[in-house]
Amino acid sequence: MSFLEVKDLQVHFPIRGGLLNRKLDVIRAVDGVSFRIEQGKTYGLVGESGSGKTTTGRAIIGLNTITSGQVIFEGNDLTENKNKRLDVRKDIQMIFQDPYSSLNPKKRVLDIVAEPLRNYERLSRNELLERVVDLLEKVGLTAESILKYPHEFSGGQRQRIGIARAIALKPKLIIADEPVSALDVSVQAQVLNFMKDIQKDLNLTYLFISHDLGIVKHMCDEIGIMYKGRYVEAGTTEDIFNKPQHIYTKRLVAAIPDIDPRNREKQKQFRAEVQAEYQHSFDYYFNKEGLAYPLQSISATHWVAMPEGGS
Amino acid sequence: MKKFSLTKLLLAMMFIFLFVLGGCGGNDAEETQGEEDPQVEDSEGKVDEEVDDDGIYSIDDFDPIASNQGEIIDGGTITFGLVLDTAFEGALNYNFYTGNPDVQVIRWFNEPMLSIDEDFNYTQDGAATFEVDEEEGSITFTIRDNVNWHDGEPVTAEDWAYAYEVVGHPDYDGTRYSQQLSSVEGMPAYKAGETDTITGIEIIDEKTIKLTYEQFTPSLLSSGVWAYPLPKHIFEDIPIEDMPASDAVRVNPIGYGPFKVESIVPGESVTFVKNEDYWRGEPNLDGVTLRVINPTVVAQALQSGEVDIVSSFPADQYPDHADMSNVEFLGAIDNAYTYIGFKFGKWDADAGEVAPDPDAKMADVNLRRAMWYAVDNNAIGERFYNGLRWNATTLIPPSHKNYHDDSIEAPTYDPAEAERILDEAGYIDVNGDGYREDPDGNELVINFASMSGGDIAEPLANYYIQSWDQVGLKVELVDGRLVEFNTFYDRIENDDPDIDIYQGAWGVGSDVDPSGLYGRNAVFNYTRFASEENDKLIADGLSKEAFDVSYRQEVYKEWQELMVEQIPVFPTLYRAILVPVNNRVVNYAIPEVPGIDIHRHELGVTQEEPFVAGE
Amino acid sequence: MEAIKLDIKKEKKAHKSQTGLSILWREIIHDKLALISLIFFIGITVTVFVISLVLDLDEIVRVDLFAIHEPPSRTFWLGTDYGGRDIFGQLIIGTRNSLLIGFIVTILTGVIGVTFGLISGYFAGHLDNVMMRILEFFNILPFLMLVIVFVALVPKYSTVSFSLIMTAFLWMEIARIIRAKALQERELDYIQASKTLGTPNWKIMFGHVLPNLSSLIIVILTLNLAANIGLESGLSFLGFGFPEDTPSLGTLLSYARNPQTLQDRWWIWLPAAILIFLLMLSVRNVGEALKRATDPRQRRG
Amino acid sequence: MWKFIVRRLMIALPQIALLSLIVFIIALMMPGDALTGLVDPTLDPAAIAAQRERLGLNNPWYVQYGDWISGVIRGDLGQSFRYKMDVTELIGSRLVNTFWLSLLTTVITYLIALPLGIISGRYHDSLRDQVITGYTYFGFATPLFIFALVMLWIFGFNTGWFPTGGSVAPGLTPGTWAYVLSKIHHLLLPALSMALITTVSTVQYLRSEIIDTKQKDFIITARSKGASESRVYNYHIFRNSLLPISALFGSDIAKLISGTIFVESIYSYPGMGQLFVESILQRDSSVAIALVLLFGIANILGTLISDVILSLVDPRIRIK
Repeated sequence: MSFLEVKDLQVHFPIRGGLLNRKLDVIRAVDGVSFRIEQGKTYGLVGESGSGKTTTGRAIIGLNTITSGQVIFEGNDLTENKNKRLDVRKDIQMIFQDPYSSLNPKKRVLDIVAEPLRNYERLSRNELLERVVDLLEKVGLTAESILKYPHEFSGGQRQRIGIARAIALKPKLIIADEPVSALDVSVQAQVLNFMKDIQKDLNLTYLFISHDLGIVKHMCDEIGIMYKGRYVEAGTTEDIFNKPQHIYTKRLVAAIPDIDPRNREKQKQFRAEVQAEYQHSFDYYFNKEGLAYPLQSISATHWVAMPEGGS
Repeated sequence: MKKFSLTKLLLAMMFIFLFVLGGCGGNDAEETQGEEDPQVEDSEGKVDEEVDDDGIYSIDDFDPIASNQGEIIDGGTITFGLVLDTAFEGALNYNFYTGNPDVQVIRWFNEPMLSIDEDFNYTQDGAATFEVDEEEGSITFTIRDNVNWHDGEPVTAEDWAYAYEVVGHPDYDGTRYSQQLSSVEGMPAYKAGETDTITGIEIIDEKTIKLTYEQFTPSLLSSGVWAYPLPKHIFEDIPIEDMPASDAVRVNPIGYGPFKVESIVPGESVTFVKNEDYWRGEPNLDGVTLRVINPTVVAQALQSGEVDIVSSFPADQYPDHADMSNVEFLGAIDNAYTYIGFKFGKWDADAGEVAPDPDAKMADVNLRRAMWYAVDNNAIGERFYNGLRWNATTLIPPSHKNYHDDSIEAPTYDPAEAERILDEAGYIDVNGDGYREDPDGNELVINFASMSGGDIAEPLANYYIQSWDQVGLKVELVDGRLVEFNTFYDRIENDDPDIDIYQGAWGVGSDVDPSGLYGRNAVFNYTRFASEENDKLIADGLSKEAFDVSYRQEVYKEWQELMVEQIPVFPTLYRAILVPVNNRVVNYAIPEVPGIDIHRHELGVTQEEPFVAGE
Repeated sequence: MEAIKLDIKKEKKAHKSQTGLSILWREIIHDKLALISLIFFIGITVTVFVISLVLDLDEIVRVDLFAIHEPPSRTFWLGTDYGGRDIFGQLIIGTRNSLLIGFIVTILTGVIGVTFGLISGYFAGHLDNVMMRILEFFNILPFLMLVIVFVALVPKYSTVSFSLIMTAFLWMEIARIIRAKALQERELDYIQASKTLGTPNWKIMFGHVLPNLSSLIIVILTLNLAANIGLESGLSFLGFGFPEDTPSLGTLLSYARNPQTLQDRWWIWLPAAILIFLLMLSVRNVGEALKRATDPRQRRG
Repeated sequence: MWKFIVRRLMIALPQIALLSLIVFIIALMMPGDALTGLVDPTLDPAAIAAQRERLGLNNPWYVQYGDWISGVIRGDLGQSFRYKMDVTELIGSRLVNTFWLSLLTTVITYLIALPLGIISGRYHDSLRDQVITGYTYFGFATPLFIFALVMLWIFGFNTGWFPTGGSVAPGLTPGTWAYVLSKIHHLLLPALSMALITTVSTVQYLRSEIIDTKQKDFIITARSKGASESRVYNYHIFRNSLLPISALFGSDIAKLISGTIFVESIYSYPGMGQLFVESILQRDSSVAIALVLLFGIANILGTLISDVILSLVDPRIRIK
């Protein structure tokens, strides 16, 4: 039994219109996604914006309605009924992309971090205070912070508050939706490293959603690449970065900037190759509607979306 | 015949008109819901009105006839202001109108067949003359030869009979089917749809009609006859139920009066031109313009000469305008009174008579008398109405000078006496809350209904409550606010148990017979009071003996005394009518005053333009 | 922990200064007109409420036949009306009643409108659709006429029933604005975050979204207050006001329908007219200043 | 486009249906029924009961509603208790008067609002603007009824320039010039009183709209391209600011309705507003009910029109 298993997840958004405001069509934001995550690992979900990665994350935690498919968390099917979802909600938490909008500007840090505790645990005022201060210290903020409002903090500090809030209930799975993309590059590494630290401390599992392969490479054990709601490739970090199979993955990998000047030439060449392949073999990798084919296993850990019978 | 209840009831209604105190809102706009047969006016003292130092006026200082004796110029037109804060309804026919405003319009172009003298009795001066056959109980009317409709057609006996056929028809849904019609023999059966002909009506020739009555009473000859012919040649093709809304009533109304309708702006104004063929002679004026004028702007319109005459003038505005230089104020005693009524029981519809309840809250005459003693109507008249209304004593107002008995001693303001009566009768404050309890020691709260409308209505009602409060009676306004006119009468008529006492007003018809208001079988006997003495006196007043005036006077004197003793209601105020007239107008008399030998065709002006008040 | 607790109290003030409400307050302080208006308004409110505690209503609305239409004098500071009743007392009580109605209606419409708008905007989707149809329906009702109809129908007519009738037809504008704001707000991540943290919807709506709309609500309600104070007087003027033993500014004004009163007895209606005028202006001045504060482009302070 | 209009209509129709239902319920709550006005105490109670039965007044409410609504659709609004004539006919005569009053008021409102709003917006913070803003400022705080009363007082009575009541001078023949002029003469003062107050919000709206537009990019672009100042205002800014104003038109209908109720009572102008107040005061419920229904429908059509205008002006609205 996997820690988290997503089976053929579909999330559709209706397009309404016409005289009676009927459902005319659907946007298939997530169109048959399956993956599993092992406990304690970090799973990266990568893709350009609109690829459905964020929707996948939100669907797992319940912010988006699942059209079909299953999300099985520690053996419980979260899609089965709502009550069960409530039970496991405290085990799954989320870190949001924008630390500015994800913290209620009218609330003090104390209230923000205490929110999940108040929902799930009956604590006295002092216990609560203690816990919050504890959490803040864990994310590297001082106890005085609790009476401040979000706008009094920098972006990085805010994201730490967001993390403190997310870990308050000692969750098992954290869905991190582009946790650092809104931050300055200088702060990014700091936050990422900090996330890694607490992962070890708290035995956390991350579903790490990002469009930045560089960060994903740094953070993740396994990676899934999404394009237009479907997987194009999935595998270990090793698989993806060293043996990209799908042309889409290759292009992503090729686009990673490499600061090492020694590799510059090699990089340039690789890019040119990918570009060339992309030009002539696009139709091979995508079906008529420009969508990816179903995944096919090419190794025990590596899957690629290929037409039937492709290599 | 004597099919009692219904007939009697109708009889009762004969000389009454329901008085509407400030019915259509605004300034005491008085609306008579009935025929306009007014009363006599004693006006010997032709003193010019004088302003007392304290701003209190007396109706004795007014005259109902314009004093202008100037020389009448040829032609000219005047403007008549119909004082109303709404539009007039526009049912411009005696057989179909519902409210007094319409009558004010109709009077200019039509008139009843019969005229009356100052004792309310029919005279032989009208458009028709008559002969009475007391034995047979019939009257034969002869229409004058020169009485013609405005379109030139003669007014015929058939037209007159036609009015009876239409108003008495089962399909007729108006409000004019009254005692005046139903007392004619065979009328009730016709109304019920049992017959197609009315046995009591006989057309003798083109101009002669004979009406036979089921019961011949003294009341008949004082406006007991429906005297409003309906031009058959115009109406016969219109289905009866469509008549009230027809053009013949609303757009091109027709009559045989001194003026003809030229044009109508619905609800707003009517222009009249003279009817050269008027049977009394050609009118002096070329025409008359009638327009609705809001009570709030009457004074200004008079000052500027915008209107020459108005239908009535709000009494509360009088003190400020008494010295208006370009008009003369005419005045007369109104044949009406306001009163406080006590509820005694319910109307028994099956029996067609009132059913007094001996256990009613107001059943104790001492309580009623004390309440009469507790209010200071003189002060109300002087303070609220500047003397233009004054303390009333009996239920026959002084406008009926032959019947009003001013020697009767009615209770007047005396709070100490009120308290004494209450103490004696056992109304004592036992629980110390400042209010008296009833003789059994139960809490006594008297619910008082009063209607909205007149300007003074609200403080007046509050004043009464205060006065009763002062003698320890707890009186509360029903619903905590004044009740709108229609709702008010709805509730009073349906004997709403939430109402113990109410303030109302009655117009007394030209005949003094009170059976329609206080008779056992009268629906309008809103208090539901009845007593045997009362029944007897009312019957006596309508008996054959009562054709003798002095006998009748004696009966009604006794009846007035009885009412002061038994107090089913107590009258509060008598009132004056004020009508300002521009100084250029000659030969105008207050139309509500009967028996004045001045007719509208004689109306004239002394100059082309109205006088304007000097600054 | 004791130390922290103390800190909470101490620091509360220091940090509050950055909230929305304080911005509103700052704007008013900076706008002299608004400040004067606010002081005036509060002054009038406190005055009438305090004085009316001392005044005996029964005595004021007592009809006195011997003091009808008295001009202002030492006994009757503002003269008397046609029932001989003291105008000054009526003015005080009347202002209190009018303000009270204004407040009640404003608060009730606020509560209903905000709740309605919040629910509609927060849940969006089908519920929003249905609720918007309801709101639109209320919007197309001929407000004034229905109020008049109900006023005529209600048997016991009091400040409370009057306020309820008014409220029934006046909550829509607030609901609409709040709903639009809530629709925007619900898309923000902090709302999503609260959901993932297991906070129930009602708590998110009232505990999280509502505080973020607070300054907006204050602005709308202030501007509405001015309009609501005016409404009652209009109805009284048409003859659908309170009985005279419940004086209000509208009843006093309605006496002006009598031409004599309008021309010759200014003391009856003019003070009430001026007071209404000033109250409406001052409330509006405050409201406009608050509105500026919520619109950063126009902010002064 | 047509799709939007059809959709919008499909919202309006149930609204009208619901409105009629509510109006009907109110009618049931009102004291008295179609018979109350007709009942004569002399009539036999049994006959009255039979009449009630015949008129269907004893039927369950939904049957009565069906009867009533089918009458309404055929244009039969019942009988006025007071006027004893068909409500349709009664209202018909008043409708014309109110229509002209509303039309003239609207015309005057915009005649005032457009120039004032434009001047105020164009030269904002100038003396001219301050004068205009001052007017709107005080106009806002002045209750319509007080203002109308004062206008009547000054221009009706003291100067005598305008008539103080009615809709036309007596004795004129419809269709003649004198008749038309007299109508306008009677209309002018009420319309002006109403317009001077109701225009305030439109002026304010236009002003802020123009000030807003002034700072928009395309205006700055137009200016930088060397367009003359008057061209910028007349062509760009005015056009852009006018469109939202035209959409306000629908809500103006609601304002007009309450406005006519006040103004018509003050000027004794025989229109629907005055009729309404009368009918309520006298419990002429069939008339009152019919008027509520008609004004409600007018409101619905007003919002419909303004939504359509808005959608013409701003295609984004349609997508909603």
